[in-house]
Amino acid sequence: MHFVAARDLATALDARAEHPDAELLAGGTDLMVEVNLSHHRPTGVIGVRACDELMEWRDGRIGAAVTWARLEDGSARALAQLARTIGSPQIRAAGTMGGNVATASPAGDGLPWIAAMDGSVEVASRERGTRLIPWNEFFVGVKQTSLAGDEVITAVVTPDDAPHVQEFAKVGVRNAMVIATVSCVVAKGADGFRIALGAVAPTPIRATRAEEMLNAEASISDLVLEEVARLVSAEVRPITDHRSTESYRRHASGVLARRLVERCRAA
Amino acid sequence: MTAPTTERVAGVIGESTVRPDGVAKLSGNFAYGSDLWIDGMLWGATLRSPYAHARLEKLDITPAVTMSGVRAVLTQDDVPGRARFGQVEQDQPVLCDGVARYWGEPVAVVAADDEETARAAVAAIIVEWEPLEPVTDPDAARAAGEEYRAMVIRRGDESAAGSVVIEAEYETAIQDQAPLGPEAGLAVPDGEGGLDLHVTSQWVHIDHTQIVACLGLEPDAVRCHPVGIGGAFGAREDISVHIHVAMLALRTGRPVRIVYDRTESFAGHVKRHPARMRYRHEADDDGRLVKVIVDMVMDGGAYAHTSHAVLANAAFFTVGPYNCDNVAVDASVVRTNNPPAGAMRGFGAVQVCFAYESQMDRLAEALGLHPLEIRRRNALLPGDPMATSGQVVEGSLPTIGVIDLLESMPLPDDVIPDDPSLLPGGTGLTTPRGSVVRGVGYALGLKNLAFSEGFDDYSEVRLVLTSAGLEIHTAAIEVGQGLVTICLQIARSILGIENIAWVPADTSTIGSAGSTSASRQTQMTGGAVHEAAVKLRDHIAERFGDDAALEEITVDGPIEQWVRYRHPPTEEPDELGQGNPHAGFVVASHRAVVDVDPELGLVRIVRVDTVQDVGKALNPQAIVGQLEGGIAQGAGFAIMEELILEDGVILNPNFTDYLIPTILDAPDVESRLIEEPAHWGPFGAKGIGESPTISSTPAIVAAIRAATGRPLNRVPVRPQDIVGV
Amino acid sequence: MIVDFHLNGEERTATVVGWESLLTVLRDNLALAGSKNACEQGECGSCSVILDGDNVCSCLIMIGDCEGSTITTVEGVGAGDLLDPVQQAILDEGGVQCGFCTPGFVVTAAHLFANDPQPDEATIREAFSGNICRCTGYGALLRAFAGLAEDES
Amino acid sequence: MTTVAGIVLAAGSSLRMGEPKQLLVYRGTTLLNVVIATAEASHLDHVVVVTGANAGAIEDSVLVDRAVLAHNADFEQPNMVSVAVGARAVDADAFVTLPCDTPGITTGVIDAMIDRWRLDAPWAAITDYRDGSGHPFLLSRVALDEAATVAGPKVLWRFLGDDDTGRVSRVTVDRAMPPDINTPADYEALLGDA
Repeated sequence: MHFVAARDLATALDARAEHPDAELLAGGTDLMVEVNLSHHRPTGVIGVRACDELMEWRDGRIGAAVTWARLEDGSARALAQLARTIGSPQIRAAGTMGGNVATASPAGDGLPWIAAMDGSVEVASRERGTRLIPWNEFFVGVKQTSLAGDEVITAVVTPDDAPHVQEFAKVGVRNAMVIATVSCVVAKGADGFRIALGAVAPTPIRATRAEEMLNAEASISDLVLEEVARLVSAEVRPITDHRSTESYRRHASGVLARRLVERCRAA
Repeated sequence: MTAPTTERVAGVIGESTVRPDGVAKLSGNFAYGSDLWIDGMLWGATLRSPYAHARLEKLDITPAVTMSGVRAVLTQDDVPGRARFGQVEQDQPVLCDGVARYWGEPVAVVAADDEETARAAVAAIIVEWEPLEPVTDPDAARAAGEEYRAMVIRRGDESAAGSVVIEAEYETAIQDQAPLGPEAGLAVPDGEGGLDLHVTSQWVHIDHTQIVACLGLEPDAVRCHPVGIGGAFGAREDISVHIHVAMLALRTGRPVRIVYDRTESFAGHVKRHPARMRYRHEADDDGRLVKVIVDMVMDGGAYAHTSHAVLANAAFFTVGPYNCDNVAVDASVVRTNNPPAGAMRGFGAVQVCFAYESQMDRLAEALGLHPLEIRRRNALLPGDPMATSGQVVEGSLPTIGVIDLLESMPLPDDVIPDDPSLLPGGTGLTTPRGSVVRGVGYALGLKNLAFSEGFDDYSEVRLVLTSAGLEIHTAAIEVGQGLVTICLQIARSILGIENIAWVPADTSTIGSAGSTSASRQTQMTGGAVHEAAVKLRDHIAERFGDDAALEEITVDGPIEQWVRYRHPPTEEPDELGQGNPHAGFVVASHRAVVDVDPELGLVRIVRVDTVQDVGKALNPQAIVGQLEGGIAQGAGFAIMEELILEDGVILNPNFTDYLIPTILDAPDVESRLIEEPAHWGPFGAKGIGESPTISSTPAIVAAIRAATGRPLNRVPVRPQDIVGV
Repeated sequence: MIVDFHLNGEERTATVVGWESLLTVLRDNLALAGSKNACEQGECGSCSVILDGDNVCSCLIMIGDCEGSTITTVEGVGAGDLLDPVQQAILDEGGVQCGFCTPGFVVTAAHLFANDPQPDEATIREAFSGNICRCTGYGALLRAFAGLAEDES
Repeated sequence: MTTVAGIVLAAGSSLRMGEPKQLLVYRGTTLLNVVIATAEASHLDHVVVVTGANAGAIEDSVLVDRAVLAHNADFEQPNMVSVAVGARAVDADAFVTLPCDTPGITTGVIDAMIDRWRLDAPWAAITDYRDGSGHPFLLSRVALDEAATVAGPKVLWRFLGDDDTGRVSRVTVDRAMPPDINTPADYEALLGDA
């Protein structure tokens, strides 16, 4: 097996271009599960967890190899909140934002935050350079993204005007190491409230009808909050599976959205 | 590759002696089944059915046997002896006999030079299935007469009537033992047609009986050796890798090891029986039970395993630790295409406890009584007849004691915590303090001690006194519960010898110690050690006087003392379930405090307090360890642990989705012990391994009911059950 | 491929395909069976090791990515039968039953107390939230770690 | 002491079977591997496995403990060529033939042949079963060299079976002659007996 430990982006991009079959490896928390279950035998791997450019993290740009352990201590409030719910301390020490984005699980904990921030995924290839893909064009289905075969996810980028008031919540039936039944990020910026949800559709989604209704209201009464919950419950597209039911997920989506709007309002 | 042997540590009964295998376990040097290794060994792997019910249309192993590095690929045609195994009924094919009857049923086994080749060979086998309609509904199986066992219990007058009637139907889902150590075995051919099998087991002698029959060998050709066990909880009372790995070793003439991965482990051991229980309680105006009528069906899955005995436990403990003169129970355990069920901690007493304690709470509510008061009024005590079998309770049973002591324990301050990680939803930050409702619930649980219904239940021990000290030879299995520690303490207390070694014996060197299950080893093997030590002490005193030194006593060589220890005899009940099926009883009480977010249906179990009937506390620290660990499993069953099936296929055979409580979920526990000596066993000690798992679950559900007012007739309680969507 | 790393204070080399987990290599190639194989999905913590200062699940670390890494396993926490204080505390409080999770708890504890000698209870609980124990219900473990934190103060 | 080598004849192209009979599944592995294991379990000093047709697939799957492999590129030629190829691969004084399609030749039968060699070192020997004669044959080094000069098919049979010089010793085995597996029907029957 061919293993390239890329310490810089150029090395990673060269390897990606030259070994189109090679897998990208960051924290390994998704890829290695597949390997351990014998579902997958990589023929080549490009390790990026120690790639300088990808480990950079500054306002508005989170390098793809930044771990959840680092993000737990960040200033983006909802991001720090959600980082703390990912897996376990062991998983957070290894798992990265870029890995979460690349796997694109419907329940990926970082994804609703990106949606709420109206963020983009920055990708790069040796031949075509860097491009920014808006979140709703990047996530195209269950574990499906628009990343091209020669590209590397380099960062998650959020706009300069991304809201600072932001709150996260996640329902799971265990208090650690649990995959989200429903997750939700609500943010309040100059343009009003934004409501994003995870695990209730093939991709992270925004509850746009609820946002429009809420942002059209002059004041947020209990009645308005109830309407937010109702609209969010109607707008999500959850399934019934071994983790929960469609009806519970609808219900919990509305409750979480309502509670997070209240939390944002109080902030 | 040696089985765990024991360092010597000090301590007599009543002391919290540290466990002698602790240092090896803490330093990573303790050898578990999955750590076994012999240079040159082959690696085994298993092909399994992807369907719960399907006909094997084609099985072509050619691509596997012709693969480089593959040493053998065996199917049912290669089973040398009896084609089927099973503890009670021999109904399970060693390998698929043409029809797969549950998901994950073994079809073929491979031995290869390395693990990767073994897995690749399994994948290369050409197999074609014709899926058949699986039977997954236990009521339908019962209606079709597919019963492993049906029991009828009739006691008293069926026409008796109470003034208060509570009727409800309850359901318990499938709980998995989920021991952390995977199933594992290493078979080493002896060059004379036999082999040594080192295997994860709770009872090597019952394994041995089944293995030699299926291998077609004489009993002395196979020796089963205990190995280090990474938890058991019932999962290792039945055959897993045993026969497969032995067949591969005999066929290849090489040592072969099989270690299951987590998914295989979920597929490869029996589960707790799911149950549906229809209950009718009738009581008088004072809350005294007048009549209990129960109809229940348990799902035994595809093969019998220990379903017969599990059903008996469920049926005899239908009413719990309460008096009632008029009882009618109809109980069945049925054959389906769901995962085979068998032993799990509590063994049938868990399912009914959830139902009868829910019924008691409802009676209390209907009568305006405190939950503990209605239990006190009905408490089953020594000298009372069991509500079901009519067996008069012999020895100690402090039912009133566990109620009164529990009631006296202080409740925590009624303050919802500030730290969000201590609220329902935890660090998920779902729940503001203002959305939390607190509830308190109670439950009692009753369990039999050791095996029942006339089973010839014994444990053999051989003590060997040498100039170096004492050796305890036994085939009893330490699964982590602390049996070794207790036995050393017992021997030390009687003989006054500090240097005592535990020598795990294989099946060829000593008779059975019975199963490490049914809360029995403290009393059975502990009892055997006790009896042997007393005999040895008396023998020494007679020959050498009271003060002879060890060197003097053993001057002519080691002195041995063998015993086969039995508990008081039990009987098979009559056709109406009447008689004396049990050797003794143990009772416990639990009080749970929960914080609930009713709107999201999320629960945090704040604490569970317990009072345990222990007979005599031989090692208080070990007892508390059993109580806290058992309560964590009961808590798991109350709110998260469930195997989810679709057409008999387990959808969550992994630790990602089979959720076991973490340290953030497990409740704080306060324990109190009641010491009223049992009428048999060492120093009056009782086995307490199962009690904490039995009544903790209904106590927690009662607390959630108290907080939410929801009926919650099924465990585990899911968020949607609390929300009502 | 050949991978060199620093393991429990020694320079070690492993000849591997490359995609194997660190756990597999520790157990099968290097005969260090202390790290346990309970789930191989990062959901139990039994295989915890300290990798370049981080407590991680060795089942999720690809060996090809370990070139030059510094790794401490349970075998490197104490010195054989001479227990580290975290091990002694677990033993004394009865925090070992079947022991299969124990190496993971030992490694996580060594990591925690090296970085934070006096953790409060909430910190302790969160630090061990990736380590599943099926036997003890965690009470004895919590008492062991709380006692250690107290001893430090 | 003189040495005896077993030569497992596995070069054939299995025309009547329609697929390589060396690779037929038998007793959890291949037919050839069963024969090799039997040979290895006997008192033979050396075991040589001579492959020819389908050598690649056969050598991938072959399981040898102490046996060595030899290749007969001329596998369309009679069996005697394979025996000669096998004999060149080891240093021995006598050679025992073991066709890979006759798994019923047991370790005991092989050892009986070896015992005969040790007793009186015959020029050659043949096994007499209740119902006929057959493999294993034994050839001394002298006999082997002589047989190698004989041309045409069925050399071993013509050379040993039809020998009228009295040089061929008979080893009697009181059991039925083990069948050779040439056709799918033979294979079915073999599996049926198992």
